[in-house]
Amino acid sequence: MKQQAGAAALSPANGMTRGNRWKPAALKTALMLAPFVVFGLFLLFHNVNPVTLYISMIQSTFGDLYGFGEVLLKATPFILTGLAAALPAKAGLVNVGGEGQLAIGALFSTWFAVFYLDAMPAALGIPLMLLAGALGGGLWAAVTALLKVKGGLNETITSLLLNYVAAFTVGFFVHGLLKDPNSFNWPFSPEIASSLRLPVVNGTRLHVGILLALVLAAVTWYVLARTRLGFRIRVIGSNRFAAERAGFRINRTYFWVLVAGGMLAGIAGMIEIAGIEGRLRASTGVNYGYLGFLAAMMAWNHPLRIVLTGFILGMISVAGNTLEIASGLPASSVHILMGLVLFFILGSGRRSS
Amino acid sequence: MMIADILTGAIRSGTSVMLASQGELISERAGVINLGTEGSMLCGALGGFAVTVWTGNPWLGVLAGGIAGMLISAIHAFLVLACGANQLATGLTIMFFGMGVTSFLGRGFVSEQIVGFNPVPIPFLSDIPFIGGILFNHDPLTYLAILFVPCLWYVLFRTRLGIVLRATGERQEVLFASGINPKLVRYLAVLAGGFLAGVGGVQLSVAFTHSWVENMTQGRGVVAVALVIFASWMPARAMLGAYLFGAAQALQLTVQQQGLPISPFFLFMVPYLLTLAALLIVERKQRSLMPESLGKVFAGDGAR
Amino acid sequence: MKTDHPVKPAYLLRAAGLTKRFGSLTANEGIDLEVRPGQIHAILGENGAGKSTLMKMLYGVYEPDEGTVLMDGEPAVLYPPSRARAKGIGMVFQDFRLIPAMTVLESIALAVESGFALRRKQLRARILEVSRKYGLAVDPDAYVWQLDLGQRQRLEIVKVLLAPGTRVIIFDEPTSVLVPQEVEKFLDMLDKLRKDRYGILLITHKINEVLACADQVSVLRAGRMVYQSDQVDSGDGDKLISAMMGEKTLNPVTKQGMHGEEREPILQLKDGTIRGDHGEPVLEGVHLTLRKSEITGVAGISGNGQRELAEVLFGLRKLGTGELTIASAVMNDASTKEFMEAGVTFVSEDPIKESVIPGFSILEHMILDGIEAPVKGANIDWARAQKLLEDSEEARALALADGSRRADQLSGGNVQRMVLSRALIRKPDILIISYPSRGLDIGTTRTIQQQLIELAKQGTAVLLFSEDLDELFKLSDRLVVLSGKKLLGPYDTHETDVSRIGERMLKGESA
Amino acid sequence: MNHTRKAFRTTLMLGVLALSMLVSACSQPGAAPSPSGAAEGGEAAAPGTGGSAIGFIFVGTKDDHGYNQAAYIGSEAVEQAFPDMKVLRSENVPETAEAERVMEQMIKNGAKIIFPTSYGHLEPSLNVAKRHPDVAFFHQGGLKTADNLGTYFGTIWEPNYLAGVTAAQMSKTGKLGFIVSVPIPQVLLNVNAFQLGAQSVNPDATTSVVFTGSWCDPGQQANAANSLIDAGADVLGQHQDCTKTVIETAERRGVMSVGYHTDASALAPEGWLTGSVWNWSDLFVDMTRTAIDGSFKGSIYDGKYRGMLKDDVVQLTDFGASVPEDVRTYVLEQKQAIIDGTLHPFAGPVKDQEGNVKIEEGAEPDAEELEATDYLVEGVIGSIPK
Repeated sequence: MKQQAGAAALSPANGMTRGNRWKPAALKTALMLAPFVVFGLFLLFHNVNPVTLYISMIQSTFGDLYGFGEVLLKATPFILTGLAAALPAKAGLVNVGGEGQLAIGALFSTWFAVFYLDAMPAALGIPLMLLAGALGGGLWAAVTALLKVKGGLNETITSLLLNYVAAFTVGFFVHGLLKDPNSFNWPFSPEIASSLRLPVVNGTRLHVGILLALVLAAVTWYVLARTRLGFRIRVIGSNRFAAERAGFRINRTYFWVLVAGGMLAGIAGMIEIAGIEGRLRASTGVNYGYLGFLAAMMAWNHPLRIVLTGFILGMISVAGNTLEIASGLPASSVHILMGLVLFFILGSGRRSS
Repeated sequence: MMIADILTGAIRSGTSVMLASQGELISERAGVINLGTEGSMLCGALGGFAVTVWTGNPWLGVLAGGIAGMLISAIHAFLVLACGANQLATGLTIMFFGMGVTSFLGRGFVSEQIVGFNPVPIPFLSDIPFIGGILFNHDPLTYLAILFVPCLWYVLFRTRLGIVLRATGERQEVLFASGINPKLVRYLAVLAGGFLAGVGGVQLSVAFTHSWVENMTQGRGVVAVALVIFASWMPARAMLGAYLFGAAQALQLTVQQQGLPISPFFLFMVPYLLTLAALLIVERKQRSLMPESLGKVFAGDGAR
Repeated sequence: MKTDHPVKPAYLLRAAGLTKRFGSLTANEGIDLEVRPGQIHAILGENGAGKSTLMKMLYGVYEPDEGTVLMDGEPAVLYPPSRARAKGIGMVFQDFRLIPAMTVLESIALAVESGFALRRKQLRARILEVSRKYGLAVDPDAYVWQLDLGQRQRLEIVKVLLAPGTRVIIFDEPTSVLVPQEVEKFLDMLDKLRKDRYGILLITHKINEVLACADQVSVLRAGRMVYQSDQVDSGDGDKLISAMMGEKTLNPVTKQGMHGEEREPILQLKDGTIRGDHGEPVLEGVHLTLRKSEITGVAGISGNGQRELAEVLFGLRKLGTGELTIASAVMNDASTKEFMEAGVTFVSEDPIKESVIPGFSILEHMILDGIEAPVKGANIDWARAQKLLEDSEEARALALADGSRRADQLSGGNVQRMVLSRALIRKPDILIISYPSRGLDIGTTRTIQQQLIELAKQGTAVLLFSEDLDELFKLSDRLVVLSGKKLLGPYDTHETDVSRIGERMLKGESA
Repeated sequence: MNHTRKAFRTTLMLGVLALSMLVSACSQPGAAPSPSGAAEGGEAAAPGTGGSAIGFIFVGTKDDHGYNQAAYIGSEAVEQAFPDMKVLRSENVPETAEAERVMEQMIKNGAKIIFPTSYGHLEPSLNVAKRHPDVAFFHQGGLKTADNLGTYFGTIWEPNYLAGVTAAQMSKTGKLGFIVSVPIPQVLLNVNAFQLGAQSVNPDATTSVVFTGSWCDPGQQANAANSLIDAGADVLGQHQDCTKTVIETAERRGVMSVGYHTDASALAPEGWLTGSVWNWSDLFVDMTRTAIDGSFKGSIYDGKYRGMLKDDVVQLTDFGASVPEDVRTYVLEQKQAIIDGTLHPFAGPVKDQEGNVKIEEGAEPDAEELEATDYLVEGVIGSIPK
């Protein structure tokens, strides 16, 4: 009797495991499609045909090189700020400060470009400007890191608060010390020298920044997955106590991982300036840090998957303009679509294994 | 005179943040951090404004705004509690989603006019020199908001409901033994938090500015979240923090009118820097006061 | 064979055929059990015999796979705990379910009141009444974090007693947190409860307690009831031991006496002040010397500075004042890494929390600290590391699981094995080890104890923290006692005894 | 580990894809989206002709009771005047390179005429204009032009001067308040005009200026309004994109206000005095027609066009009920004088706050000169944030 009961109890479980083989894939697909279905219903409600709209959205992003270039252009900062969140996350830290680190990176790179690098040849000037961006982002992250390591303050809170401080800092500079003297008081910096602009692909605005982002993603992945340094970072992230007891210098790692994250975000800021904007404005790169954080979340902080999730977010952002122009819906609708996509992805994820 | 003006301004502009921070405090006391408070405030601001437009009754607006804030926080609660999603990421998403939804739905309301809440000086009390003008010359929603703070303190520390709530934020497994479902408590806490943040939004749109403009909260929701930590999860301290924030904003304007050569951008930073400084000072204390399960969230638990 | 009394059952609770499985593991099989009013029923068993599982079924934490429970003559469902509580079952857990940030009164209100209001005055009066009646001194306004383990246990008991309708109380290894003198008081209280007709289930692995107080005894081994008796006589000790151990033969732990010899000191702490997590002094004026080839045992009620002391000796915590030297090098400001380089190894008291890295394999844990990581460029040579682990004698002696298994999926005992073999492989000059036998069966415990003795023989200075006085006396050459912010001793193991040490644990120097 | 490999492969593929596209694009210059065909043809088509759509981009929302609403109303006039053309609109377009993409998409959708309506859209417009010589751009407020990009604006300081005149005559305290965003020339110009107007009737009148740092933050606007009122101001003016909150707050606090961008008298039946507003409709329609006709080049619109009070591009709204007849008469006289050219609001001497003469006695600066204003005039309280 007992044995039979046990067997009976076991069999449905077996059925479950068998079903589980195809279920995840189907479930995943459904979860990817669901937000678009929900958003489609929303569109129908506003008398917009979702199918034609989706087609035009796809056309505008994949239809030609220009559109595709725009997606990659958008994805670049998301990938970098995503890495800025993911790298510290592997050490168990939550860096929500990509936003401010990007802004300060942009500020530093512009400052250097305008005051010191304007006469430099591209081969020297661009790398130096890149370094300046990384320096800025790194320094800004170092504030969070110092408060964490020396002051014991939680980095989530401080990095979040410092985003606002960073935005005002940029505001201060573009209204003051870094204001273009020829701008008639308009709050933006002078334009950087054309030799400092990143090379652009013909017929698009796409510049080499995306390659840099891809390389940095690959490097981040390699360091984390393959090297002893990465091993240490992961140990610290998984169990701080264990790492402490293994003689690792936790605080030192915390500090440098945060700074490295800040540098990645700072590089994103530099790319925005040298690749697209050409000058610093108070609104340069606004929200890119937060979206990068979400890209990292969607990718479970996996550096290579961030390339993919950054691309997806870039695609949705670019499609937003189509949405407004083609359907008359306000551009903000794309935030709704983005929110839906994120909800479904975040909701479907278990705690990572 | 000037000080009184600044303090009056502090209460005027700090009350929406204060309400949101009380809501966030409830949620965090139960162990859930909701960065989407910004989204809840926006939904509340719009919902409250819209219903006030339709019905002409600002009290119905308060109710509607609260419910709107609650509804969007329900998404947060569901994703975090039922799906195990990362609290910080979900909160951020709620923030973006709230911006999108409200600016979409709110388009028609930007030019609407309402008869919202107006200051009602309390007889006699408002005549007290100095204090009277600061404290007793506000709109009814502001009075309610201030009265709410001691009530919340009482509930948290003098009733069993408060004990249950706090226990949920500390160690939820303890509650199972008492036959209480901690998940339910968390749901309710997040919803209550969303409601209050929504009412905070209503205060901004229906009482303070009588306007709806997209993204009108301008980061006040995020400040509210920061204030809760600043306040070591104590209602009165959160109120103090919110009014400090309001005072910094008011001071900024006063300084300008005095023609002092201080960049407004530095003054804009003041509330944030003040919060950082306060965190640094109270750090030792606040770490021990932080609800245990919240500490796990901040420590990146589930962020991996 | 007992017969049922349909009219008025003589028992409060009767379980029949309880079985619980976890996957392929059968934790409990066919357990029959009775709890009678005014009687103490002791459940004896080794660690891992299945006592906890049984108790958790009776308290409704687990749902039995098979079997029934009768209460008041009727079948009763005890799952989940709220049902068990409603039926009058209370449990005093070993790991207290308490919230440090709450006061005693709040903790009790959470558990015993219902509804949303709180009648503080009334509740306080009830707390004081119960604590007077049973000698359970608790301060209703103290915060839980301020309480020592004995006080926390009393709080738990008050909670159970104040819960409406409690008639069966389960105690899970209650004396493990108590010093010998407190144990006596505890047994007195049990007697009062017995007189008040409570039914008591006492889970323990200490035979002398069973002999001292139990009315009935059941012995669990490997998930089955192997011995049950309605009578307990003082001469039953051997019977019970053999029932607990079964056929297993144990290697006795042997240690040669070495008293009198002065060995070379390697670690010295002079006039040290050690601070706690909030900067408060935990230990003051500490003088401690560890010597080569010597095991120094640290006795004391837990929470008296054990963790802090151990952390200071491994660079995890900065020494407040005083001087710490290892082989005459000053280590006051040294990092953990420098302590490791100076030959110190540390096994922490909570290896699951402090040593296990989720998602990492055993091998990766060994690389982390233990086996020297073989390097290939910037990378780690995992194949060679695996080989090194397989060749390790220490790992084999402790029957360490396969290196590729994920450590976070191991049982507590296996984690302990992993951590210990890692420490032993390092062959440290100084080993600081906390609670080595926690969670292990007797066989493994003895293996470990023997290994520690061997290690000391080869020259290692060992600092052994333990809550088991027997273990301390068996292994240590000298004992120190932590009590009241002081480190007392050292006392030569051969010149003192358990009761003298117990006295000092409780009362400090004045004893 | 498996996941890692998969993700790695995906990334690799993406990277290769991107690389190959880059390479192929580099090797075939000009192959990618042929910039509207006309690029190679040189003189092929006059900018603005042959399109099927007209694009408008706004920095804010269309119903902000302000800057964007004014421009939006202009776009509606264009829509009515050219029923065959599709009007494409995009709101909330940030003043960054983001705007370029929006304009590119509009061009892809058939637009040959584009109205970037915010100053900050100038540079992106210049970039896009360079890529699309066949598209005509009418930029609002810009100080730079290109072959196919002209700028237009209105001398809104003229009605603002009149608003200052009105305010000072109505004010009891002589303390006026002005709420502004950031210290750009147009903003400073408006503050100065307002103060000069006030001074012209009450030499002791002062204008306290408060910078909110943003174009539309009702919370800060309400704070600023309250703070100015607390400090004794009894007329509030403003230069914000959304104007509703300040006017309503003034009304609730029982002080007067002058409007900006659009007529908001309905918001303040008691305290509304008058306002300076835009009238883009006729101008927009005329500009569009000029471009469609192929006569963009050489027209008044291919450089910097500034519509004045006399052109009816900027207007002074009707007076509020509380403004008495004599004040109305006086202000309207002044208005006529400006239209006739007998009164110039910035006729020298004009001194800055430190007393330095910025405009010499007898000088009458033109629009271009004024649009470089970087100081506040004497009588303005508050400083330009640095």
